[in-house]
Amino acid sequence: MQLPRDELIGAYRRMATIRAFEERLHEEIKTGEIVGFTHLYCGQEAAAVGVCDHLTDEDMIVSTHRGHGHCIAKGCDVKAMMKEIYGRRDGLCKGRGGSMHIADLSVGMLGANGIVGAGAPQAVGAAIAARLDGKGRVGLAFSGDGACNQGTTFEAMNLAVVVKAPAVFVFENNHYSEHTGDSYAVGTSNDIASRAEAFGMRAWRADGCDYFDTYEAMRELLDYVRAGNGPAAIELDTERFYGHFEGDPQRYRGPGEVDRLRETRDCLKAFRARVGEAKLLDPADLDRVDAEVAQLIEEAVTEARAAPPPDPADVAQDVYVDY
Amino acid sequence: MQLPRDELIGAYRRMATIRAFEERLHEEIKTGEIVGFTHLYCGQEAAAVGVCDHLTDEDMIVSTHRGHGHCIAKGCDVKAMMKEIYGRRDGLCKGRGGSMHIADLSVGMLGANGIVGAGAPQAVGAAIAARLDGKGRVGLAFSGDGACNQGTTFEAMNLAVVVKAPAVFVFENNHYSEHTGDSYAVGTSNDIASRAEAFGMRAWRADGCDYFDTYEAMRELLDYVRAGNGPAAIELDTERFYGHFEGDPQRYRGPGEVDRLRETRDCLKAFRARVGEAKLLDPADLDRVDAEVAQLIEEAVTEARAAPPPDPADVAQDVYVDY
Amino acid sequence: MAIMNIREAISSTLMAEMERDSSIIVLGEDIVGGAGTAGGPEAIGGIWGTTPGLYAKFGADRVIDTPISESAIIGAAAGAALAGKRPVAELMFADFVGVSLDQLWNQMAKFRYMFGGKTRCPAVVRLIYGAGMNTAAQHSQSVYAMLTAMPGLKVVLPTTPADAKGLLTEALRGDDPVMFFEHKTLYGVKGEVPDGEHRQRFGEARMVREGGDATVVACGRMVNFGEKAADKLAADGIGIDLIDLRTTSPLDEEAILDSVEATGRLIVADESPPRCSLAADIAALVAAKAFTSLKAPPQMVTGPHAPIPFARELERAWVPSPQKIEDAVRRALAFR
Amino acid sequence: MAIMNIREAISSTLMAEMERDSSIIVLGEDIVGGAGTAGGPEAIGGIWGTTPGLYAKFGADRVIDTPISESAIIGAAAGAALAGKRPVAELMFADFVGVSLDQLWNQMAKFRYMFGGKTRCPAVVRLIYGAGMNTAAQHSQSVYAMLTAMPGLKVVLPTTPADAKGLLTEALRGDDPVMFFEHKTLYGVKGEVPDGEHRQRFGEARMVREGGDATVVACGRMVNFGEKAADKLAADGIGIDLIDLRTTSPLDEEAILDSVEATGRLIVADESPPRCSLAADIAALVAAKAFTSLKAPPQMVTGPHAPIPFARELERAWVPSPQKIEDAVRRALAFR
Ligand SMILES: Cc1ncc(C[n+]2csc(CCOP(=O)(O)OP(=O)(O)O)c2C)c(N)n1
Ligand SMILES: Cc1ncc(C[n+]2csc(CCOP(=O)(O)OP(=O)(O)O)c2C)c(N)n1
Ligand SMILES: [Mg+2]
Ligand SMILES: [Mg+2]
Repeated sequence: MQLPRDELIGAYRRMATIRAFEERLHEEIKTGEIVGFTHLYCGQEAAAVGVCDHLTDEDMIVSTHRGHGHCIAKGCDVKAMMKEIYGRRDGLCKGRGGSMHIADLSVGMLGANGIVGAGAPQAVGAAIAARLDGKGRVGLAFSGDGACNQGTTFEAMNLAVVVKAPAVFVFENNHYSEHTGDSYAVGTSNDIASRAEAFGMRAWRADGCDYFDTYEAMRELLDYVRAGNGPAAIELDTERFYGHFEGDPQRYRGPGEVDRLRETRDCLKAFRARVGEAKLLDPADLDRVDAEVAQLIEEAVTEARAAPPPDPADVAQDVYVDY
Repeated sequence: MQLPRDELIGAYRRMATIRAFEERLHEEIKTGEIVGFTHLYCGQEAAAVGVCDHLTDEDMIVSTHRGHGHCIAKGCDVKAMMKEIYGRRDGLCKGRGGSMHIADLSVGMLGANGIVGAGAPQAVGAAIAARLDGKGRVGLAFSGDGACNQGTTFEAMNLAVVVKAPAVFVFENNHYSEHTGDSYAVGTSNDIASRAEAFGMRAWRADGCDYFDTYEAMRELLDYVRAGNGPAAIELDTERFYGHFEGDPQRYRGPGEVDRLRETRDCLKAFRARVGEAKLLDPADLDRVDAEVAQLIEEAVTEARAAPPPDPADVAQDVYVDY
Repeated sequence: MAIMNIREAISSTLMAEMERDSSIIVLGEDIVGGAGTAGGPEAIGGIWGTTPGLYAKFGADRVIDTPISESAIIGAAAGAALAGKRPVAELMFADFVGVSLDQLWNQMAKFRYMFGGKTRCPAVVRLIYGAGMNTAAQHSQSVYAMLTAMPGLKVVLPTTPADAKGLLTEALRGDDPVMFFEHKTLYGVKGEVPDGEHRQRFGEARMVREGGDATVVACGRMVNFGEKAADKLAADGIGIDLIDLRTTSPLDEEAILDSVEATGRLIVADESPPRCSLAADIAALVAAKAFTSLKAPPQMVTGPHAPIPFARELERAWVPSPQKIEDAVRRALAFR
Repeated sequence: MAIMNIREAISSTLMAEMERDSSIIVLGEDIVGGAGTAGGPEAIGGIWGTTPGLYAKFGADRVIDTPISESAIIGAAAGAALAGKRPVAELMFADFVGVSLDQLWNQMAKFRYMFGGKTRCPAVVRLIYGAGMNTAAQHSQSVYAMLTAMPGLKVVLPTTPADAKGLLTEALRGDDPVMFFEHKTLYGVKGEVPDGEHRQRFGEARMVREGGDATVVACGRMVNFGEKAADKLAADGIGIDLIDLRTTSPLDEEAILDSVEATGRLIVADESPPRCSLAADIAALVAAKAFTSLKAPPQMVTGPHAPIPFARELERAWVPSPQKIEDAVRRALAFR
């Protein structure tokens, strides 16, 4: 925990922003104004932020259907994201993508993805590209415990090892793929890291509900990868506080499960406790951040609501650069 | 090596048949009479036979582009196979499939396959089907060291573990996928069995150029799988004596590599030596088998050559059972 | 006759057929739901609610929840079918043919032919498809044209509860691989469903309306949109023949050609981009085989050559609407 | 002007473009060949001989031999393209789109649109395709119709060495994903190739013959078969317009429609099964947009609705032949 004060506040701000963004979406979706599938990232904030806090805009990530947290952690504009989710003309992707397809290449965010497992090979490609420029950049894929059963993910790991690409595989094990538990669907009794090892790469394990644990493991991992040792993987033990998508009745959860998780596995609470005990930050500092974040999200929603819809006449624009 | 005399002779006969079939094809292909891609199995005979000698017609295998050996080991009619490879009307598949697509469901041979990696999930399906009947049958997939990098193969292994299917994954590591070495393309420094283990199944390793070693390992493995313990894998270290396909100039081989392999890794020689030392069979017994096999292959070629071609008018027959 | 919706028609048919035929198994992601969770199996059924109760009734050997591995799911279905069973595999979204195409196209579809007519592969693949729920570019596609193009597959698209039952039963009694398309916006469509055994033959289109002025050929949701267009046109005294293809492979060429021979005008409504589409397929068929009957250029009502967008306004602009079908009919009739 | 064959035109263009533009990388199975063997890298080039010398010149960071993992190959190309490079990925057989379709269709093709026009994905995928070598059902297919149907992809099919150079150069200079089809029987076709920079715009068909009696539209190997048919017909005084599409997406509609407006007769030759095919696409286009010019039903010359068989006699029966094209022209002309 040798992080300077500024960085600590920044980390907290990013996590709190994700939390507030998602909690608010959860409410707004009930109004019916937001259409399509929305998968909330609440509960996993420390994972996205603990990983991305080591990355620059030059490093490239690929994300999943549950991508809001990765986007915010990587630096996407929060208001433009909100507009995108509302399907607005000046949304980050002009309302064409929506929640599942947010991207911003200018900050190295290569895209959320509606196809489970599709991102991993793309991260390897980004890593191959990054290596060519010789600046120690990486290509990084976020994948879930469900995605880790998709053939593309396996192929990507093997390919990365074979070509020694500076690729990073971050497995966020939130213990569910939709309504199925990892103890069922991941053959290796929910040990994902060991699979990565079996493909011939080093793997780390960390608590994805603990910013500091994730951050420290990622520091080591990225030092290793940036030094040219080839790919690496990390399995983050984490939790999702909402359903698979908004609307999920979650009958597969145990009684009181979510309450217990919110009680014991909340990364924001843990962060507060940790920086408090170590007297690194004042609770008031964090309260201030919370207030600023609340303000930002409020504005984002207000602006998104008021923003103009896309022009139906543009439906076939931007299919090609030139055709 | 508690095998009765008859079974020993049978095993030798099957291996010798594959060898003679393939050596003869190698010659016949030069005449230009046989078209398309032909991938010869020479050198790997002990693998196919050591595996299939434990299987009944009720057990089901799926094979690869290099499927002749698996077909013969599983009991496909050799003459009908030859006709198929010659593209004849009464070939095993009416000349529609050719070398890469030989199947005979009546002996549990679910098909050679031109798509690398496609067979593994099918074997899991066959295993799921077999389990329903409760007779201890298995579904078994042959895959190469190249195929073990295909996503379908990984998915199949995980699926088999998850559903505890009586599926068997036989990896024949002949150290090449086309012109690329396993030390390059298999990320785990050419250890395929350990990958299978990482998916949560037991894996065996055996010398695929040694009938007895393969046979014994498979006995254990099949006892385990038939007992309802779920899937298992085996990696067989083996060799291919010819090119990837007929026509391959094999410039990737080391000087004298094939000669050395034929000298030191010939499963037929090893078999002869072993049964000779142990005084289980007389060389004359085996010579007699060789002669019979030579006769069979000679007839197979003669008949295939003389057989009538398919009727072009049938080109669109048998697409559906009913349409 | 019971009244039920398409979702119920499908789930009750699955239930009845599985009872009748012990070789039927179903597999897919979350079709049981809850495996490996505190809630346990069937805590939640599949996200489409088409498979409830199957697990409780038929158990884990016949009702199989799978990991997210579509190639393995379809491949396992292919293998189980070769091995003599009748698997019903679910692709939660038809768009996932992208990650499983080989097993559909190069495996299932070709086994029988490649193996000289000696095998059967009676696998049914259920594909949930279509736009209308703002699920964007990767969860809204109608891939029936791609699969219709593939020899060896049959392609089925029910639009009524009765047909859902009849066509699914037929699929489960037949011996060929069947791609069974379920439009995600049609699950709630209600109608009468014959009691007891009900089979609907493939390749037999349904004449939804008989009007005689123009022929509108459609499938899936476009049939419903065609009905809306028909109502509007009827108000102006224009009567259309509205043909619900029911199956695009086999195709009921006769129904189409007979109608066009009488009307001389063809409109095809197809929820798909335009190129190499079913719309083009039908238009070309008619141009080739009813050339002399055609009194106007065939009208193809499709989406644009663009992926399917997310935002309400954009998705609505993308999908062929009742209005666009109506306009096309009027264009065809106005042609001299 | 140098004389070379299509294989040489492709490999020399790759070489020249990689020299010019350091962002171009190539990847695929055995495109180097010999990795991890005693012979070492480049012991053997790709099985098609289109990538020799690249590894020696540009090294392992730009010329990447991959495991047998087509989804990862295409996915890596997609990612590298998003990341600013220009990957050229090889699918050793076009049939392997079955195991990589998602990355082509739901990823590469859709990025730009889904992301609001803010990204570019300049990936080139080389697909070796076509029948004629008795490689049977899983190694002989022409999948261009499937990919032509997909918004976001461009589809290119050179039939001459000059076009191979011109179209490949254009693909590598453009900013969209391009599916570059190489017919396995055409690699040896020789012809003149312009020296120096040579770009051939997409969407600009090539008028191979100008005859005026009927319009034959073709691509790939069917162009060569069309030439043979043209020669036979010419002997009887029949002159055809033979159009080589060069690219099926974008499509040069104008060239087709202009010709049909003059000839009134359309024949499309398409090495593919008939349903939802390019043949249907072109026939429908013409029926819709040149309706009044058409004097005879459009003739679609395709393979049957069947997989491609192995045996010589059967494959020959499957593939549209010069004779069948000739017959179709005569049928169109005989129509009254
Ligand atoms: C190829 C594919 N298969 C299935 C789905 C449907 N689906 C969306 S998310 C999901 C579960 C993903 O689980 P996991 O990878 O653990 O991510 P999480 O939802 O937990 O973030 C599934 C099955 C999909 N979108 N893509
Ligand atoms: C999906 C797919 N990719 C590539 C190929 C081309 N190919 C045919 S065999 C082969 C090598 C297979 O290697 P391996 O699995 O080790 O089997 P072996 O040839 O050694 O028997 C390749 C790349 C193919 N047929 N299918
Ligand atoms: Mg998860
Ligand atoms: Mg091998």
